[in-house]
Amino acid sequence: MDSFAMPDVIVPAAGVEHTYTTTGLPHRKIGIWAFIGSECMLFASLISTYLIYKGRSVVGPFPHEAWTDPSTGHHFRAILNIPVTSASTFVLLMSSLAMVLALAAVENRDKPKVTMGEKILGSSKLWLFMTALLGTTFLGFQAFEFTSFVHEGVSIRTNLFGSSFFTLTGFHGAHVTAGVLWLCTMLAVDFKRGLGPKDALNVDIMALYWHFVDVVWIAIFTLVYLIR
Amino acid sequence: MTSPESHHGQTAAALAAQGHLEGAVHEHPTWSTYWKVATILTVITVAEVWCYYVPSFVASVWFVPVLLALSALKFGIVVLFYMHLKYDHKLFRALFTGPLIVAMFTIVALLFLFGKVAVRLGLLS
Amino acid sequence: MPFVSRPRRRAAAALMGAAGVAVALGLAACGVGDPRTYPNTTFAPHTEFGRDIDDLWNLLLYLGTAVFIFVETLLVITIVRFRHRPGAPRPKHVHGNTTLEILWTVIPAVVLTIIAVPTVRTIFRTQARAEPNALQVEVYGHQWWWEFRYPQYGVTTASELYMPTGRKVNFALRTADVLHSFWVPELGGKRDLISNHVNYLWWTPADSVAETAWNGTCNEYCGASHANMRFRAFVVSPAEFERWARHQAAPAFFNASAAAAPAAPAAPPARTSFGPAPAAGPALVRAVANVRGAQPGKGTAPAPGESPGGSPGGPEAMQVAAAVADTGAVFPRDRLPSYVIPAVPTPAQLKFTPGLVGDPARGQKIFSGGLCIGCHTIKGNPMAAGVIGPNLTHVGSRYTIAGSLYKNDTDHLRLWIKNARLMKPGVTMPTLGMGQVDPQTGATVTAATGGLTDQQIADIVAYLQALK
Amino acid sequence: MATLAAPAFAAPIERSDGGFLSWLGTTDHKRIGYLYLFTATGFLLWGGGEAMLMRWQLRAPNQHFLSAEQYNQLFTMHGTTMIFLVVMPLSAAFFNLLVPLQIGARDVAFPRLNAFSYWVYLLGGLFISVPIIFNAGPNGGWFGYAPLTTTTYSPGLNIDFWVAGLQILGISSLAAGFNFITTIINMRAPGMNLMRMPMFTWMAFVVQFLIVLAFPVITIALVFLLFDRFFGTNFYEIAAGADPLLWQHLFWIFGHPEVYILVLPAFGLVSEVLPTFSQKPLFGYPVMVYSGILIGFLGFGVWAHHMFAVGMGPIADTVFGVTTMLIAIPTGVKIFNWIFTMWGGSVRFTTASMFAIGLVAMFTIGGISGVMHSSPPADLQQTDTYFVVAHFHYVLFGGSLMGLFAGIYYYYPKLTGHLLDEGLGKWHFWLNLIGSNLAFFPMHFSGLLGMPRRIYTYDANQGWDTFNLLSSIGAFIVGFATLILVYNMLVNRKRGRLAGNNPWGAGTLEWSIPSPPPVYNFAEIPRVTSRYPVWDLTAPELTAAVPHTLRGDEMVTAQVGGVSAGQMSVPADRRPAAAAGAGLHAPPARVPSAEELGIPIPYTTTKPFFTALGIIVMFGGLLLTRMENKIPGWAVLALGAATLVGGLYWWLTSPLEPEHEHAGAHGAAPHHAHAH
Repeated sequence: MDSFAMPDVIVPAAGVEHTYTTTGLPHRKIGIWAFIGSECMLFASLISTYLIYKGRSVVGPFPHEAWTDPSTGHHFRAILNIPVTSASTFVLLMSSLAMVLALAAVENRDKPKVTMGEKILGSSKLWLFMTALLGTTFLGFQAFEFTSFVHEGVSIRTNLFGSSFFTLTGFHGAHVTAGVLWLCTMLAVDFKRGLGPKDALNVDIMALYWHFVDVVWIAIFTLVYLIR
Repeated sequence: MTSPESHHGQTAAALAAQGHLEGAVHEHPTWSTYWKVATILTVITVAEVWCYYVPSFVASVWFVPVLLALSALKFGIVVLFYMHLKYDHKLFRALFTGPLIVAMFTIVALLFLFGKVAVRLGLLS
Repeated sequence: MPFVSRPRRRAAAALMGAAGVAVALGLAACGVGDPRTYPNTTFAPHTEFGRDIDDLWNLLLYLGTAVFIFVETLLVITIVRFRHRPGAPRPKHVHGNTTLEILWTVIPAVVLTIIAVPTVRTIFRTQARAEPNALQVEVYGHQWWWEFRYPQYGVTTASELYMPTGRKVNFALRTADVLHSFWVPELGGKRDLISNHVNYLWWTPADSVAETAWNGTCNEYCGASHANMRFRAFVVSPAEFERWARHQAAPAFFNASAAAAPAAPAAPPARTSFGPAPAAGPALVRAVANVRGAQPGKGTAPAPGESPGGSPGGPEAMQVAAAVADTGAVFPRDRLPSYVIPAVPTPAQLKFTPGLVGDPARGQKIFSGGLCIGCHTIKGNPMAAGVIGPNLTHVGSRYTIAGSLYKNDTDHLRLWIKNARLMKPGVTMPTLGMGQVDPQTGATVTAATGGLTDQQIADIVAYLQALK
Repeated sequence: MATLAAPAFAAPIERSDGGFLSWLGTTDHKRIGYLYLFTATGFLLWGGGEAMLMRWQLRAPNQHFLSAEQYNQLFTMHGTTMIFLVVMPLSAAFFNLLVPLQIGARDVAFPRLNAFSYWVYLLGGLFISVPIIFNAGPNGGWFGYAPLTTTTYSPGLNIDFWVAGLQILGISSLAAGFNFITTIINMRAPGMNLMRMPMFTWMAFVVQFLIVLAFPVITIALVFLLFDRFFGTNFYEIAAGADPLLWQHLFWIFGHPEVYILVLPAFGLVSEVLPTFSQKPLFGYPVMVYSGILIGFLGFGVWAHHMFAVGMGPIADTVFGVTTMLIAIPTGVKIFNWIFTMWGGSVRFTTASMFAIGLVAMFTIGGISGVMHSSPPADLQQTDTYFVVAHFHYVLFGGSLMGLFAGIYYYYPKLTGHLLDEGLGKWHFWLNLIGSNLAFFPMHFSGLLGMPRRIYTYDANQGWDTFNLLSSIGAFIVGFATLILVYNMLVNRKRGRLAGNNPWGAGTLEWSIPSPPPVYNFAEIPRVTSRYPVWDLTAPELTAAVPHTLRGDEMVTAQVGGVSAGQMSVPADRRPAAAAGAGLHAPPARVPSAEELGIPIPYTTTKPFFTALGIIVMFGGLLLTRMENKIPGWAVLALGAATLVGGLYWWLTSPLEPEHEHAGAHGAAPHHAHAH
């Protein structure tokens, strides 16, 4: 304490150093959750638009009803392919399972693994790979769906259904694509130097993004595909 | 300067004193939880698709509410277990549910507004 | 002590300023309801719709003024009374006062409730369904002019809206292109015209306002000439309205029996129907052309009053039409308020050969054989059935042209046809004067592109003006 | 008691170090705030110039100074510029400058993302502003209503610049939003509870949530328009059955929260300025916090009040009318709390406080006219007339801008170390106050007397001439006043009187450190004991009633990295009352550098700049695809994408700052935000 009667500055906090965070939580995890919250509004806008325009297209083809073009007499069947999409939905759900297993494996890398089951479950490379593979499979389904729709006569320009459907599912597909690229980068790092508990945050953030993309698809699958 | 360990310890102590770590308990679900969740998700998905293929159910008033409820259930399960919101810091729950509520409200309001237009025109014309 | 006086002077200046604003406000407020000074005022409503809004407005204005005076006075008192004085002790640190804070949450809530209740009642009253026997007016917004159709009378007109007093008018509002908004400030609130929607609006012009005219505007930004999308609203007595409507419903001919009108209305529609014309488009033009080809010989101009064909009013209407061609079944010119007469100057560089005299018969020929009929309809000239531009039947009976931008007189009409795009930015109406430069394309008009000489334009104008 | 942030009267750090590249690569929140401040001021002159041209045209009826097309581009760009390039970035300047200082942090959570936000803003701002010089500026209004903005009715590049430009600017705002949310949640110094945060930081916090929730909606609306214009989709294609109200709803779901995005930061600044110049804490702090949150939340439930004339039906009109009225309650609470902050205080009339008082007075008028059109039937006579123009200029000029001006006069010394000239400031204030009222008050009359908005000309004999002439005179007075401000800022940037740490005798944390703050802000992270920690020190007897923990309950460690950080000194004349407005020429004292204190400082890096550049080049390429020959367009687009991806890669794979001296702590604390 020096001689001045009135201290000039705020008392520093004891022992608080440069890496201090208020909540004890990492910045980036707060950032990704804020981002996910923001994405909720993005997909809310897309989904609302699809639902608002549902049934407003002046020409077919339509998602759930067959349609005959009055000018050409050409018959279009209902466009949406529920069996294929159910399969792709299942694939995306399973990719989320693979993702949580990958995260668990990264977090528990240093734990001893004895049994074969433990070794399999504890392999972050396997589960990251599986996640990326399932994500890619989902994208494959979507590519198949898009090309077959275009083949059947619905493109993004055809009618309101086409525009809103392709834009909504396309935005989702773009998110999945970004996720797959992220997964591949992470997998490359895993192969290069191995991912461990200190990387858990990075994998956790990626996983949050991936699961969010999954829950968006859960909403899309019901609202777009199943509800007629 | 003190060692990193003691620094960390001090910081944590200071934080704990302020109650900052409240709710930050980090107990993770186990592998078996993950598998169980996956099974439940699959079952719900199968149920949803099954609903779609039962014409009498599609025609009933329950079709849309049941599908919405099932998908909300799936949504919730993934968010709570796979995204760890059930176990994670309450801050994350707030960061997600706040925007989600605004988003849901916006969707509902928009659907009301666009549905309402048709009804009103019917009344007036 | 100068240090003390400075803030006091400033506070005094602030008070003076506030007082000045208040006085100016008061002075201005006295006159705003006077339509002679402020012809588009919203403070002197002439319909029940306008009065409903005005009642709400008065409530809002009184409450708003009270709040304004209260808050600003409180603010001025505070900064004067609690200004810094040298040597004064530091103020006490007060952090809040729960009672006060509850008070200024509850009092505004009460004030807002006082506003909300009549608001909601007015919403439901003014948006109720219109009476079925109301006068139906279909309003179509176009870039940048207004089309008015009276389906009960078979009338289609442009830029000039006629309404009888004492009868409910139900507007069905549609747009042919982008969004517009329909507004006559003296009559009531506005309503937007939305593509793929039909909007409704109704009001009843009060009995007390017979024979006057107001301005209407487009209030939704709709592109280049949004500012030039105006119209006139005439309110007349029910009898005058009937006369006007029957006159407008009748086919229009110019009163020149000597002229060999090439196209008599040989096959007028049995019932003058103004159905969904926009959809007909070019097909209708072709159909009319075929009619002419099939009946080349019938070229006798009908004498006034003898015009064949039907209109909703039948023969009686024809007589009326004949009569009013001269007497004018339109709003009397001498009673036009000055504010409805456009004062918009024409572009300085646009000149017209002086001294030309137009021949309506020649004008009709040029009109019927030129580009005009691709866009304009004239009931009574079967050649002219275009639906892109305003319906020109009885165009001679209107006071304004070009979305009420210019006076409908010889000079303006001639210049308009010569180079419309110079007179009103962005319009579809092409530049037609020979040698004129089209300001949109930069191209010079030649004979090959359908250019017209000044004499030809004068003839067309004579023809149009004859369509009383 | 030994540890000190810095001496009280450090000489300002002159920003001559480093030159151009140091600015291009800066990640220092204060420097980025500085860039935001001057860029936005430049755009203020630009957008103000657009207003002057319009007011010259409208000074009298039937003028032809401007063509319809020129006027339409001007009013579109005036709105777009003032909203996206002036008020939001001026707010962002204060977020950048103040949020870390007010919460006791050394920087924002993601310094490079912060630089990225600024560069996207600057380049996107140029992208959207420059075309008007070539008569190719956006001309669909800032609201861009479809179908006017579709290629059917607007085939030119004008709207393309607007759509692409707003997308670009949205990226900037969103990135900043995530950044500041994280910063405010996670970088508050110990003791800085949420209910101790300065009101500006609180309002910034609310605004960031509004940004991250509102901007995705406009992004999607713009994506639809972009797809319609470039890829032939049908979202706003009338012939395909599209509904133009879709655009309007999506736009206003964004647009109304945007209004609060524009005004809440100004509210925050005023809530800082008024307590300081009243020498009294903010009245009813908790209520001010809750009302801010409530305004933000309700802001998402009132959007359709912009659409009462579209025919939504009585039920929707009622719901949105009533929610709009509700929002007036928290707003009124703020007004009264400001007045009662001054009540019983000792109000000093500096330029900053005069602007703050001006906001209270002017925003009240805007608020009252706002209630007037919350009533849907009444709004039918008001919407799309000059009455609405008057209303939102009272809100955005009398509200946002006057608050931001107050902030500039108040915080300029903190940013630069030099005070702005008070004499010029008062000229600015009075001319601004008189001019803005002369410009905007008559608009109430011209509107209610029937004058529509967005018209480039009007006819004579309509009863509007006098009001328009007054508005034009007022507008030019405001323009002149703004030039005084800019002159003041430029001249006193380095030559103004020295400010010292705390020239105004303020109570919040940012005033405890030198002006301008050293690059690390706080030599040691402070421990916060109350809402007005500086007042706790300077006038403890007065702050006794402030909820705060007592000083001295904390262990005080000694040295900062073994370096003596300077001396404490509290000269007698530093008491706030005496120091008011008096530039204090302090003896130069040395501020220790970050290296001396062992504080890691983020590297200077141009990667965010190049990443931002990639985005602009991509959109430029997209616009080029409208040419006959599509190859150059796609080539430029690919080039931009490559720059973006490359910039991002190098950005994400390079470290933010030198390894901390306690590198070992990173492994132990994996939550340290190392990347970004």
